[in-house]
Amino acid sequence: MEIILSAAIGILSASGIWLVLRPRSFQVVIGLCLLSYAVNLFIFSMGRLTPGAPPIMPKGGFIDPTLYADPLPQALVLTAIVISFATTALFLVVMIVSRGLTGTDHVDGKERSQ
Amino acid sequence: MTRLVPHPVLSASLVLLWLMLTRFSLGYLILGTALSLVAGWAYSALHPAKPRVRRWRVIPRLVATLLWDIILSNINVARLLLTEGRGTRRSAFMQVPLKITDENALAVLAIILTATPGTAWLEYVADTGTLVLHIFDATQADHYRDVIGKTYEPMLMEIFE
Amino acid sequence: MSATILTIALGYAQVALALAGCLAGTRLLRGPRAQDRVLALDALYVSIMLLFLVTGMQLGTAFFFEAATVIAIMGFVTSVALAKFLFRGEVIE
Amino acid sequence: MSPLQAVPLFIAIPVAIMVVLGSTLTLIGALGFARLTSFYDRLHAPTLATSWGTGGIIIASALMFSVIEGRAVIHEFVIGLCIVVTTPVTLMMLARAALQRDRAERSPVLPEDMQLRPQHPEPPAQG
Amino acid sequence: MISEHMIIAPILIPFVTGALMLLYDDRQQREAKFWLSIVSTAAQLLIAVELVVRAKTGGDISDAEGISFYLLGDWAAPYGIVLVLDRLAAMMLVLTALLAIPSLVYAHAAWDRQGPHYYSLFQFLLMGLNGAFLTGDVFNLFVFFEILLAASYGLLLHGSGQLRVRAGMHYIAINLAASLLFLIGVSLIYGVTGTLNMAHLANLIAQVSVEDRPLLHAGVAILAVAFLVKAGSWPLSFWLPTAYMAAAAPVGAMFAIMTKVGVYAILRLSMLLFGETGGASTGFGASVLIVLGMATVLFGLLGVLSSQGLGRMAAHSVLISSGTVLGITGFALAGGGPAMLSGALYYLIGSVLAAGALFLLIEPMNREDGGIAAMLALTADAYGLDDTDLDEVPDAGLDIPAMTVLSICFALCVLMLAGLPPLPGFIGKLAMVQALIAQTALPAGLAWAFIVLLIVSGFATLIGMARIGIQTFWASDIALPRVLALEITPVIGLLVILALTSLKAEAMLRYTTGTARALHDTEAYAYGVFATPRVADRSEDPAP
Amino acid sequence: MAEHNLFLLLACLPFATSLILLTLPQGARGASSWLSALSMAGGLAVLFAFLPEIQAGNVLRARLEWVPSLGMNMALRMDGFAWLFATLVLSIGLLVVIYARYYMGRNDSLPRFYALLLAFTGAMQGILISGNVLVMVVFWELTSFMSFLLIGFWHQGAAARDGARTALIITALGGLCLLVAMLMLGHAAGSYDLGMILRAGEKIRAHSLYGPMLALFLMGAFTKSAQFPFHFWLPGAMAAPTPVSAFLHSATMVKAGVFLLVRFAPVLGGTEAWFFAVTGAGCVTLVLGAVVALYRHDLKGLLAYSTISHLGLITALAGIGGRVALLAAIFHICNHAVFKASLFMAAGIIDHETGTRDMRRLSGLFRPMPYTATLAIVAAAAMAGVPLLNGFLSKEMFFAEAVDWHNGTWLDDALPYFAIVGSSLSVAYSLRFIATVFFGPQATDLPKPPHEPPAWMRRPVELLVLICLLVGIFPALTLGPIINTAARSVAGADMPYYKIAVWHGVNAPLMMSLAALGVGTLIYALSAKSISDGPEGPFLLHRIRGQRVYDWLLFRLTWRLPRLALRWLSTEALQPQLRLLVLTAIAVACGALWGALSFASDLRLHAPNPGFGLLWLVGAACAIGAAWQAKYHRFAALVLLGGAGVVTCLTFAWFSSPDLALTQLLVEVATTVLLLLGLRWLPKRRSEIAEDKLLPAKVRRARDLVIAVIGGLGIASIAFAMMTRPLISNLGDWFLGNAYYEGGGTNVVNVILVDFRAFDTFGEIAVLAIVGLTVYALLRRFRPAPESVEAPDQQTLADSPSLDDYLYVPSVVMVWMFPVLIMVAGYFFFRGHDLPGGGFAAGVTLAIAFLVQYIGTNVRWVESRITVLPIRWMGIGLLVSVATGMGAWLFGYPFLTAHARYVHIPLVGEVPAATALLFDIGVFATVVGAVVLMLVAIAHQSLRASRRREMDEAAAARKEVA
Ligand code: NA
Ligand code: NA
Repeated sequence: MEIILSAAIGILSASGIWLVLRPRSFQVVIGLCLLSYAVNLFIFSMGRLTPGAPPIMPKGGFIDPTLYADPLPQALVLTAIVISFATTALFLVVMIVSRGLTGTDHVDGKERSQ
Repeated sequence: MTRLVPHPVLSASLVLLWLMLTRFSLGYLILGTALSLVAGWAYSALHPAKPRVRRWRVIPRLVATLLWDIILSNINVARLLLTEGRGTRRSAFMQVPLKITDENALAVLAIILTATPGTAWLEYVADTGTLVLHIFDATQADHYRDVIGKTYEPMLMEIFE
Repeated sequence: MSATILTIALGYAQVALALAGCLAGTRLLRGPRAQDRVLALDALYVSIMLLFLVTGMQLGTAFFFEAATVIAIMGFVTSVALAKFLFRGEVIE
Repeated sequence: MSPLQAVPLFIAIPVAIMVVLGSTLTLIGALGFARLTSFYDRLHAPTLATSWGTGGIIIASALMFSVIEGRAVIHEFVIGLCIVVTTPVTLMMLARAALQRDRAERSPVLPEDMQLRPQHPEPPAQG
Repeated sequence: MISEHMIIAPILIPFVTGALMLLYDDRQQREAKFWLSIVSTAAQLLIAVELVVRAKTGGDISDAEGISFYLLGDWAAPYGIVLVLDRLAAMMLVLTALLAIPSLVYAHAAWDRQGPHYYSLFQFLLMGLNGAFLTGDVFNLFVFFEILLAASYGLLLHGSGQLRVRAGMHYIAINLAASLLFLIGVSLIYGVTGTLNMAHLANLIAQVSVEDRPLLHAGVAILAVAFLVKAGSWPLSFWLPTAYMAAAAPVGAMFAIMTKVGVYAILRLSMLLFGETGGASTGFGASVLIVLGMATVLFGLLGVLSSQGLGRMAAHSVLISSGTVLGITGFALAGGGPAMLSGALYYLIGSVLAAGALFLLIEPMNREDGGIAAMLALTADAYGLDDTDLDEVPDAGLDIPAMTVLSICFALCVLMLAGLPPLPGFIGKLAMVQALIAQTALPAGLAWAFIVLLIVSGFATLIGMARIGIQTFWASDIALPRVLALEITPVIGLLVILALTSLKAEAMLRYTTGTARALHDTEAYAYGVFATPRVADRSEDPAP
Repeated sequence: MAEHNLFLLLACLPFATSLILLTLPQGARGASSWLSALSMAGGLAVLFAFLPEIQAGNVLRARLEWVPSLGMNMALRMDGFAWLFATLVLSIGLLVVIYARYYMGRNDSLPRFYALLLAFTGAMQGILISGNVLVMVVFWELTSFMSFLLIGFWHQGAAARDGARTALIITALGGLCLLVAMLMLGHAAGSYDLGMILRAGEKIRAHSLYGPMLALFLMGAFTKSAQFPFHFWLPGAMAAPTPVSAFLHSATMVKAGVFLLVRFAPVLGGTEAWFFAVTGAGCVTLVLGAVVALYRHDLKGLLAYSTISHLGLITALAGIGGRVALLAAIFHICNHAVFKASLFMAAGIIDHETGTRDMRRLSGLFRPMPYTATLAIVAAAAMAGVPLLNGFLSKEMFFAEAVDWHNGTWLDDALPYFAIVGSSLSVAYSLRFIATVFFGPQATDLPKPPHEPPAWMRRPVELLVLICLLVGIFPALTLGPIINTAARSVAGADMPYYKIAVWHGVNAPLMMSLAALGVGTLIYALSAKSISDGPEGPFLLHRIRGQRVYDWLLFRLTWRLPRLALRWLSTEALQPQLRLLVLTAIAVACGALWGALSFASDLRLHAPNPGFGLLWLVGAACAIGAAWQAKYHRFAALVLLGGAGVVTCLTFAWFSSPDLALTQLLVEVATTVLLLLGLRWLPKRRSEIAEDKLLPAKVRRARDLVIAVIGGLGIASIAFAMMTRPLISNLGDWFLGNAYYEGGGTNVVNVILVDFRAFDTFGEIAVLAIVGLTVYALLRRFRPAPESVEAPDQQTLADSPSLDDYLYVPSVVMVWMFPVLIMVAGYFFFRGHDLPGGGFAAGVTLAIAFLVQYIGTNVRWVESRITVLPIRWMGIGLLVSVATGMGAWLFGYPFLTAHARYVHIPLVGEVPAATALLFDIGVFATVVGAVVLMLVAIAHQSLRASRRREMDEAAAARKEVA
């Protein structure tokens, strides 16, 4: 599983990086989304993988923390998801506003000069 | 009462939905009721007119027919899909003039036709009352025309109009 | 015995659903038209929702249920928005 | 102890059957979806998953968890209900979009009588 | 009781003000919003001053050599999030508030009408800045960074327009990417050490195993890249001049402190983690910081020389100051001793205030005829569907000898940024150079190279600014611009503060020296957090 | 004590006066000149009060603490040298003030002029009397700055601006060098106190930094005193009003440089390096300045180069550094100040009264202005070193030093020749000045008919010329004692009294003087014609002018080169910047990990699940597909992004994070709709970009692909290394153990979010609110691209059904979903603390519920039925959450301290009641507000566009009717 997940993180990041380096603003938006998936998975994986044991506790009794998934990275990812949602939205709006003002969807607001 | 619970049926179904989602307890019931009231008001803000359901007792009959139809068409379509390699199947477009015009009834009909594999609702042209369907197996065209026109449409008209 | 039966059945179901997801995925990638991709995404959503349920059964936990519910209730919003965009060129007007 | 072992055999068998049925139908649907050649044909394929594909699995799930938890667990039916209610919306909106695009392009996929919207029998006279 | 919660006030006051103003009507109650903002910011200033006093003398809640801690949610460190007030944080809080008030007043001249919700965004920016300075938790730092960034996006784009939107897009894209790096870094640190609390990290770092240490270093290094972007370090700073230049003047003024947040984070974390108690990691990254600092100064210097407009030049001068402090941080990390850090901190205060003042001067200095109304009309609603915002064209102009006042203010800014006497720029550079000459721990060549760069950068600033100043004040024969009292008063205020900074240099240097020493001595910070008792535990003890 | 205060008064008086002057109105000419003159006179009075002390050889001190920790205090120190110099400055300053009162025109603001002049005087005086070398640098830079303003006083002219800027740049550069030099000096001497440094000469000369110290010090001194090759700023400075020139060239500014050389000669001097550098530069400057002076046609230009030449002489003396040499240097400083001030004033009078300074036009002025001519002739004679005038005496002393003093170097041997050449040229240009301006035929084509100036404009010149004569004839009676005191204070108290006499007998210096007079006359006689016809400079040399070299260099160094460098070193395009960011991150990570990254010896691996693997095949393919399609098939990319997203959700769920799966799914829906809403405003790319197929584009893509692959590999391997490491004890363990007992909830993630780390959540909702506001604000000013203002293509098709028709049936179901989604939102909200869900999930759900209504119908339909005020929701949400947090204060707990307990309600039983729930309500409301605000703000653009279309159509229709 670890191999699959790290490969997944790698592919998501590589696609994201490639897109972020592209000249069209929409490509950058998609790239940022892919990168945020990759980073969320990355953060998540920092707590190591634990299938089938969500950090939802019984009411009372002793708890062996090694049996449950690490809740902290999950909480961090939740915050990160929210923030990246917000910032993606913002970037998107800036993108369309820029498209309107500059007449091109190139990230520099002008086509590459020859 | 109407002001408080503008859509009693809706609110009741919502409470039921709530109880399905959670587990039954008095606390949940109270909470669910409160929420369903809020949801009911919200709905009535959008849709002050109550959809009138005239005959309740038709509903179980409709559901039973539908379930049976779904099973049959599942088998039918699965078989066709698996044997399609033989290339005998043809699909077809067909137009069905509808008598019902109530939008709720139409929605239910759409649900029925979609839940039944083999028929796909393509478009309903409101000003002509024509329904355009796509059917997976062209040979079944008449069957579907019958089912819609003679089974479901009357039942829906009974319920809604 | 029952555990064995269930394990086999659920294991099969898992692979079958994943495969279904995969097939939807190929359509998602191949298209050819935009409507095919939207339909494929919808199919992928459903496969994954079913996979959630099956995996939940396999592990004996109900914790997959919320995610499945969200897909069931809200998955259509994505598809509807995409479809409306195809039809009208804008989502909200 | 795996929770699966707590399921008695007479429940386990129907559960297994339903699960296999549901997933198989879904798989068949997906197979068709991948193989069918026209969009309108493909439109039918996922409904296998959203009808009895989903149905089988939610019934199995409800059955199994009811037994494990010793009470009626029916929240799965919410899923079923929602799928049944929302799938048509998706499909009909998508289908109509496809229809419109095909009509605009005069696509050969559509037969001649489908190239135009069904017209009103007597077009309303201009006032 | 109030004093116990004073530490969190710099975060909550702007938050509450910002949120409250969302309930106000944006147009009819703008005046009220302005006054509310002023009151809020003034309160922040007062509290920040009080906190400085506390940091100097030791707090009354828990006293670890002047460092006070605030356990949020009453959870003991390292489990909960903790706010840490030390000399450095307190100083930055005061600086923020000092910059904010003039900027606010200035904005009221016209800029707040360029778009909706200016004051709320402004307060949120303050919240983000203050939070970033106060928090003692790495992930919480991320959150505050995001707050201040989000607010800065909003403020940068305030008023829209092609230039701003284009610059804003670059600014946002790069900062989004940097935020992702931030997350990667933080999570790697958590993965290796299992903690997010800075003090806890400082305690754990010496014990990290040999196999884990490279991963930890990678995490911190990636984190540092995120900070370096904010700090405007070369080669990650090309976006900065355009963005700062494009921003509305009062926003540009606030941006003067934005780079310093990045510098602050680097300073804070590197001293805490890789200071003398860092075990095998001691001094990690010092040489990189020195080199980057020098490269940044060089870049800023070239930029100042080659800029045609004052805005770009001001932005590059911000880079110079940022690079200077970065480089000195590197030196301090490499064992250069607290004296130069003290000078750098003092210099930072002066350069932030001066850059702020300069940004406020840009627009009045370049104002063509048409004045503010024309500027507002330029950004009015595109469709003409909404009621225009031009309901109240400002008319608080005072008939002041604009050129004279403007030129004096400009000259003072130049003196400060070029490091010429008698302003703090000179004293700060003097302190740094003295310490660099006197230090023995570092290779002399590097230190001398840095000294030369410091001097040359000041000189370049002088050349560039003199060029612009001569062009603006001497060579142009346009009529005197009309300058509003609301615009010029904040500038004068900032310059008065600068003058005081210079006059009270000794006291301030004493403070910064204490700050630098505290930064070098991580023990008080690293262990103080854990000694702070929860209220719940305190109440269980029989009260003494 | 009184003395101390007087001393401080002396230091502050000019600055204080300057400030007062600044507040005077423009027209206050009389008041401002009186005030300035009184200030100067007051300073002089103070100085004369100090005279007895000074004569007694005492050093006066005063001290104000400024930055003691940096060794920088306002320490004032006055010895004989400083006293003499200060007196010189103030007295000439007084004369300049008087002169300027009549010289400056009606349009000039005299108060401002005097304010600058006094501030400059104060700064100059500060250099002289500061007792701390750092403070000296402070004043040093201040003189640079003030002289910049003075030179540029008539800034309407380009020459003034350029001259001012050149002066500023050169002297400020020197000042910065001097600063470093002083820092080194202080470091070597262990103190910045001038007295201490003056005593630490040996230590300093032995210090390892002596070389650089000397170089930097001389940079400072030479730039200020206009020594070759930094001389060129001084002629440029004559663009200043003449009173300023008179002041700068005589007693101040340039003299600050030589003051410094003389002052520090005992400390830094005495070495060969010093001698060669200082005397060498001095000699070159002496000759070169004189040569150029001879060739200038501009009166002030001649005087300016003469100043340079004389400064060379003083510098050469300082380089020699012996006691007598220093005394001679001091003496010449005074003499030069007197005659040069008078000459400049005379030149100013000529300029003022004739309207030109060009010696080719000026001629025969003796007749119309005989008094002025006489004065100028005497002063010029002093400059030429004619006996019985002061210039003669100090020059004689220079000759004596050149001949008598030896250190055995070649430069030493060459000194007499330099001296003779310099002096001869000095005679020549003085002669030229006198001969061309005052004699010959009277010029007729002058801009103004020449006549004598107002009497008070001449008085200062008269006084100065009188001094020239008095000192020249009775040196021992006039300046002798004080010059000796000054020299003693520089060279040491044990220096014997040097008697300055007019007549030393027939000796080598006298012969040299006579030779110089003769040769000089000869030179002028031979070259007069060719000079006045020739270019403004000696043969060939006029082509290589310092100013031009400087301009060339300055332009290259401060404009062309930086711009070029920046073009190479930076970029304004986004892509390279992002590439750099990625590369930097890769580089630092590699730097930390290269050769050091190790995987755990016992890999912690879970057996791969085929289903999971299969779905990630889809996920990865979707990611790559999205990357592939995003350029031309945005819609496809968007759908593929959705595919990758849903597989990511699956992963969260699979590895035990139901909350994450839930939230990610919800956000996914919102994001997709958002992107779609945005896509409406990105017009289709009509044609593919031709350039894309070309090789450079391919190379760029290949390079980025490599970067992307490396980045992906890197992050994947780091992730793998971390995931397979053994579990460590961490904060998560504590949260697991304490969530229920301490936080009162079983869903640990939620307890973390609303309790343990609620502060993060608190910040997170702030981010959401801010972004919501920003989006809203930005869209208020939205101008769509022209191509997308029109309704989308689909809507303009001939056979297109209306929106209502399209949504006729779907909208029914979508409206049905509204209450259902509200229930679901409530469901997520209330179970959050114990099970997956929570305020955020609930908020997004409710927002989607609204969204579905907007999609299912249209904006007007929805908004005529329900009013959502998203900004209100946000405001209230934020306030609720902060109020909950602050509620803890009432009970004496810190912000956000949660309180959880079970409340017993009859019939219902135990109900959990936690303040965290209240906090979550705040989160919920904020999220609803922010998400709805963003979606609706974008959605409204379509409405605005269509409203605009409708308005246009209506207008067109009206037009048609009319
Ligand atoms: Na169907
Ligand atoms: Na939650």
